[in-house]
Amino acid sequence: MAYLSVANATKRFGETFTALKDVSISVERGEFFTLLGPSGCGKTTLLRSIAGFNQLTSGSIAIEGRDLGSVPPHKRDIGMVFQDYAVFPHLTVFENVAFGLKARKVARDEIARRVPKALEAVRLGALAERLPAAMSGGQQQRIGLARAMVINPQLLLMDEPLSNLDAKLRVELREEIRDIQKQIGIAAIYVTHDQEEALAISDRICVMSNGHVEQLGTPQEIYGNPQTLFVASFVGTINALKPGEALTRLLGQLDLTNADNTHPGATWVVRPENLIVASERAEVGEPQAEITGTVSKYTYLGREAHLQIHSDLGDLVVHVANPDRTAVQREGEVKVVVTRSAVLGFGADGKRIGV
Amino acid sequence: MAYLSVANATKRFGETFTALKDVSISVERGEFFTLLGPSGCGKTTLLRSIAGFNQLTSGSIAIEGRDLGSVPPHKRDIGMVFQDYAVFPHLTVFENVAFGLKARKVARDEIARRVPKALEAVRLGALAERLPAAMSGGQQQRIGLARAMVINPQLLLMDEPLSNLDAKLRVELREEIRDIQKQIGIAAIYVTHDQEEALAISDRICVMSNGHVEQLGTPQEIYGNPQTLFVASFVGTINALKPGEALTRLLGQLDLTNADNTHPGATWVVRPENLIVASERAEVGEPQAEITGTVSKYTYLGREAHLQIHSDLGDLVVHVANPDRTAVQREGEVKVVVTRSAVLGFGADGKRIGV
Amino acid sequence: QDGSVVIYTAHKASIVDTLLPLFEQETGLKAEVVKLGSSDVFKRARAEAGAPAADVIWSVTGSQLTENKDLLEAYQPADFDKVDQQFVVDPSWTPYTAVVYVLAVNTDMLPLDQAPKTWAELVDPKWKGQIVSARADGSGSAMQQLQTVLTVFGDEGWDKYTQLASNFVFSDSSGAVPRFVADGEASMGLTLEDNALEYVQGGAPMGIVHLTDGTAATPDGVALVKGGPNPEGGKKFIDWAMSKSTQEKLAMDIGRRSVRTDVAGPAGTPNLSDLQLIKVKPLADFGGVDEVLAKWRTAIGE
Amino acid sequence: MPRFNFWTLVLIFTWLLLLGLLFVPVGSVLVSSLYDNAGNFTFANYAKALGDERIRRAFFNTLLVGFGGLAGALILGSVMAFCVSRFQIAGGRFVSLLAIMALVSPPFIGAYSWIVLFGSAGVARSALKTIGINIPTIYGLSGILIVFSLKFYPYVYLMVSGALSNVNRSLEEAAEGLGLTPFQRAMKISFPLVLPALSAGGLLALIHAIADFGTPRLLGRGFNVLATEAFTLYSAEIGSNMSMATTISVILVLMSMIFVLLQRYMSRRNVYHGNMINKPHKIRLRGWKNVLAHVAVYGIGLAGAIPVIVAVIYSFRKTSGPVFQPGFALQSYERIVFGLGDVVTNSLTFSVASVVLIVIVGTLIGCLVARRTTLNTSILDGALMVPYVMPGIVIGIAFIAAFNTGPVVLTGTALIIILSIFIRRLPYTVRTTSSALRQIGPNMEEAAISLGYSPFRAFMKVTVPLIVPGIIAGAMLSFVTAINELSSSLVLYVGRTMTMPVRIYLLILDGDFGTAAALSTILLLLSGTAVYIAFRFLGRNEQALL
Ligand SMILES: Nc1ncnc2c1ncn2[C@@H]1O[C@H](COP(=O)(O)OP(=O)(O)OP(=O)(O)O)[C@@H](O)[C@H]1O
Ligand SMILES: Nc1ncnc2c1ncn2[C@@H]1O[C@H](COP(=O)(O)OP(=O)(O)OP(=O)(O)O)[C@@H](O)[C@H]1O
Ligand SMILES: [Mg+2]
Ligand SMILES: [Mg+2]
Repeated sequence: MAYLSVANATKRFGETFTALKDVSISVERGEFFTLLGPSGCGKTTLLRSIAGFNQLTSGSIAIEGRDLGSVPPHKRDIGMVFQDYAVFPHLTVFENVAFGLKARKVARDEIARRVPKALEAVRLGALAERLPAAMSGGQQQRIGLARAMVINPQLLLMDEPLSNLDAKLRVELREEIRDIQKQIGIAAIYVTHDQEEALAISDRICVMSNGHVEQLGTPQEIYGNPQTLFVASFVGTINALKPGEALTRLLGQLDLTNADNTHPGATWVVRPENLIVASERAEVGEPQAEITGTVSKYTYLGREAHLQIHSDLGDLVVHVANPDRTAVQREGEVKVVVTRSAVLGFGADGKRIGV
Repeated sequence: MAYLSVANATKRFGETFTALKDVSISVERGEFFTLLGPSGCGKTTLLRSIAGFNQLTSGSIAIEGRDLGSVPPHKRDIGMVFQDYAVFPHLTVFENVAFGLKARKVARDEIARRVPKALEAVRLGALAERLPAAMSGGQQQRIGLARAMVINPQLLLMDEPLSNLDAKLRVELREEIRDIQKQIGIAAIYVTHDQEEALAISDRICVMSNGHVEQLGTPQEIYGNPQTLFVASFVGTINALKPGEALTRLLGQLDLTNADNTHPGATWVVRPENLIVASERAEVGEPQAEITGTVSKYTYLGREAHLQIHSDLGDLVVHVANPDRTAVQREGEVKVVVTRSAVLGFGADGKRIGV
Repeated sequence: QDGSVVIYTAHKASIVDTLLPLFEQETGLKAEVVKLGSSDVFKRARAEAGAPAADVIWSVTGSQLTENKDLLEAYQPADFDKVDQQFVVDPSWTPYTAVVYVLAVNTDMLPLDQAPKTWAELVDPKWKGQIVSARADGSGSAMQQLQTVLTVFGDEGWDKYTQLASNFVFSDSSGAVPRFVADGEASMGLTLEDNALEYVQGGAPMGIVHLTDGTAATPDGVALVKGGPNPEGGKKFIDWAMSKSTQEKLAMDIGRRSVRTDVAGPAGTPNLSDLQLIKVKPLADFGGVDEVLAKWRTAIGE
Repeated sequence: MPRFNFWTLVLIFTWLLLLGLLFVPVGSVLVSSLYDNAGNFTFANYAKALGDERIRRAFFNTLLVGFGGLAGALILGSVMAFCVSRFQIAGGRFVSLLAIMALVSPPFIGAYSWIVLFGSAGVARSALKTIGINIPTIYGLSGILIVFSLKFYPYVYLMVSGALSNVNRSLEEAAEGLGLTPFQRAMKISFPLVLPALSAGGLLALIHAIADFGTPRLLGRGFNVLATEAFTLYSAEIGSNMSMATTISVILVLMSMIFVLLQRYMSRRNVYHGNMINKPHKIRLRGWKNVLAHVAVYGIGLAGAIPVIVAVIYSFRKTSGPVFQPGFALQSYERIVFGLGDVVTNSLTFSVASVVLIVIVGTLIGCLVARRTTLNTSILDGALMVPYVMPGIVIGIAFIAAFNTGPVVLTGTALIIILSIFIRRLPYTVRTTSSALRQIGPNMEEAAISLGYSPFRAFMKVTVPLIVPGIIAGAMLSFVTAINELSSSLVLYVGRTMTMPVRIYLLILDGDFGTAAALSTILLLLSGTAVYIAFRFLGRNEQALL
């Protein structure tokens, strides 16, 4: 049985606005579970409901089968990182982090041991005696994170805990979070708007949109096998191929005509990194096709570059890895190779077309 | 002459803590200028000084050569996006955005035209009549952005304006920002913790650390030609090669022995994406070497995968593009190719070694 | 303006409302009244001494008038010869009514026949906590009673008063004494006759005892303010206040004792001549205000 | 810079105001404590006061009742504020109304009502005795403390509940998430965060408790405090000693000033900006907790309103002379009908006029003090505390002395009463405004400034709307206290300018409790209506008043 299970959670604000629609998820002990979705899709609402700060309109939440409906938040043994930090302004950094430990009657010397460790973990060791008002946004965010982690809660709820940190620190901290979480075997629910982060850190991801669950699965499943058009376009980027003669011909070359015919109004997409700017064809043993177009924009991104290519399948974006090492054509006519497995189809209802 | 110039700006908080040390930057009209740096390095402090909300301890700020020292903030014609949003809680979304226009005595019908446009731009068109209290974190952040952009200020200051948004929306919105900025030819200073974003969007980037400027340059310069070890490691990731016999041998193979000898205590690094897991050597006409190691960790990230490889040059991270399309070895012994230009050397003072 | 007289008074509102219309009718003058507590009248007058606003001070304790005679202008009203001379103290003011000091008894708690009749009985420790009194350092009437005790007992005065004081509970003002008695907060109270009379007439379970070993009667007075804006009007007012008709009204309708020898006391009260009135010795005889107050504090145990 | 000019003008204006209406008049009175009766300069009064055993005891008693009353007011006020701002209380508005009504307890009637109920022959006490419960009388120290707690808790309640409803909700949730029970959370997070408001409310309670002489005089039974000493010396018909009374007043004022400065020192370091967006929810309690919360809130509210309730009931009792008779009648009302219109009109015009002045001037000064912290404004802030702690009667006397002759003659006018109320109540609005302002982070204003609003306009457009509830609450407090103002108007009134409290006071002096109660009831009705209108005015935001 799942450690935490949310069943058919619905939350209405006021009369009309439904922030959560029939959401069901379950999280195992030791699992790192991520809520991913666009701004305003209900991630915070769901997290707050689990913590007990929001009353669900309907549905239930249970930990180890025990319904939480009547358990007040302070008895749920959760650690929560708030989107707006919620750092106690009247306490120093140290006192902020020690706060939850004191509530748990942890011995003084153990507090004196654990707090500095937690502060080190979030790289705030040197600022222990400061008051939050004299700290930058990212520093305050880290106080909130240390405060929630130090108590080793049964359930760690994190609402965009790293949004104001640089990539370097983010990577370091999420490794810390993961390590601690795995080590003491607690369940963690992590809210992020960052797809890459979600893919990198999660055991499972729940992609939400507009208050409902779009897809629930491992990072591989979410990225590699998106079940809806929304997931495909939200996690990673896609090129939607422009319907028309050119598309029909392409699908023909890739042996997909059948699938297209049985799904009127289908959308066919391909990920930018699955388009290969190359003269030679890929070597894999599957159908492939060539698209010809002209480069209309070149964007340099360090480890990779993006080419925007104008073709009769629409404007296509192509990601090129290591632009510094490989000579990339920045202008003029190019050829782009696409393989059959790189092309994903979605029906008019947004659901994936099995091929 | 530069449009905005900050000269030798120093800001001390209290007696001891120096948040800005002798910072000098200049921004041209129409330029998109980014401040990039780790949490707590002084980005917000610099931005607030430019806006006039912080008094510099020493140094000066001028627009078009006119010193701003005695110009109060409201006469500086700036649009500012605050890190903590600073949305007016008593005004609806529409009123929030219309706020700055009213100060400029913009006609009522023009307000009625421009505000909805700005709201559309940040994808909040449907929520115009809501109060901020009923909105999610990311939505509030977008109100702040729309509010600052709609007034077409001479100087747009943005403090992590997209930190709470998902990648998709971030990309969309930063394109919007850029478009508007270029179109009306204003200068923009953008604070971000996101290296990729900085590289993607900026005309020039100023990398800060600990209150001082590390490097100032175009994205290419920053990423491809980092002048300090800090910049190299902060923008993108690096593998620092473990000093020892293996390193000496490698540098020998790459014709770098000389440079190493003249810089005692130097650090040699290579970017993960410049390491190639391959059987065949790269075709470029420069010295290259091979490192042998075993895979110790494999992380899937969608468009790419990270391999951690244990070798006698230390643990190396290698980025592999398109792991779904190419067969990546996930275990056992691998060979990694490195070229001479991929290896960057930094002296004991952190400065780049010219080779 | 012309024809209007400004009067500062400590009279009750109800009395003012009854009497003043008569004044205005009879004299054609307009009266403008500022009603204040008896001690506030002079505070006010003194603060305004530079440019006095009042013409007349009406019905204020005689001792206070004497104390502040520098603010007053001597005036002898028309009927001065009819005033009982025992109440005349100082030429700066004219006695207006006589105040008789009595013991009020709550007859529900203490039937009148069991109530003490003399100061000597009141001293008995069995009345501990049963006698309400105002504080001598706040209320002029309480001071009068103190002086009465001192006068009655002569050399033993302070001892007796000390014993008496140990039976006291203090009220916040002299006006509150009969209310405390009427409410049953204590069974007896040292108060003024007219105050107690009001309660008796109002139907409260209250009886009045005139102590037989010494009852004090002191005058309230009326006086002209020095440098007031309308001295002529002020004089007319004093004449009116001392007139027989006004004094009769005062005694009959309001229940206060007249100082005129030709006006009888209020209904239901013994004649002044039937009471064991004593001539209370002035404070100066006991060492002056400060010394008396100091001794008083010792006596009440503070 | 224009902002500099505007605020500098306000600053200069304020200093002139204080100079003209406070320092010059009051200073001359206070200086009189340094002269003996013969007019020689001397410290003898102070030496005497300090050397006097009795005054020393009064001094300690003052501290005792001050802090005892403070403790009670803090407990009652914060419990009530917490329940009302965090839980759904049926009839929450009514409770607030009760608290405000408790402030309208007309002078002297309050303590008397307690005696009526709990005196030796008190109605409630006797009733309890018949069912075998013996409770002690209300007299003595414990009685004073109970009455003070119930009398002054509304100050704490009004200030704290406003602040509590501005605390960032996430902070409380964070604490709860970390495992604190709601009670612990309130103690460790909620109250520390509203400490400025809590201490401001507490200060009001403390200052009123040490300045109140009516209650100890009536209930003390020999328990003396500085205020009663001063009052006795001042008001004694015999042996009154103005300069000694002033000396004790000065001691009292100095003592209050120390507390004022202490409070300012304490709360200066604790400025936490609320988050105006993420405001706390009110929880619906269930079961016994719900019952408990309601019992607490209504218990405190009703107990505090007892004097008022007694006064209302007594106003309808049948009377004969000063004596209450069984049964009910409208006699008391009939007796006040004569001339009622004048006093009502006077009371209303004076208090409305002074409140309008207070709100305008007070808000400006409050902002000056909260937002432009310079040495000058800090001194100003301190100076403004003088009328706060100055006994009204001293101000009244000073006004007469200053405005009876000389260049400005105001005695006998309505203006002098309005000005005296104005100067006495001004600090309240300055306080409430500046404490409301301190709740709002400067970032909102900065946002507006960045959008091109001058600091002044940014302030008007953003900050003022956000503190309007605070300002209105302050204005209401001022109104309620202004319409009840007695001590200075008593000295300043003339026949034409008599106000309701003055008339009530005089009726009480006459022992005419029934009539006084009737007039009090009308006063109550007026105050209540004003408060109700304020409620309606804030209609969509009932939290505002809490
Ligand atoms: N009022 C203050 N008093 C003392 N130190 C301060 C104050 N405000 C900021 N600091 C310190 O100054 C440094 C720079 O702060 P700043 O807010 O500019 O950082 P930042 O670069 O914006 O960081 P972040 O990305 O986390 O927002 C931080 O180390 C912070 O702790
Ligand atoms: N109190 C409220 N009343 C009405 N609607 C609300 C309220 N709080 C949130 N919402 C709406 O509910 C939706 C979900 O909000 P939520 O805060 O859960 O979003 P989120 O997924 O956390 O977004 P973000 O990434 O921007 O923080 C949003 O569209 C928001 O506008
Ligand atoms: Mg959110
Ligand atoms: Mg910052």
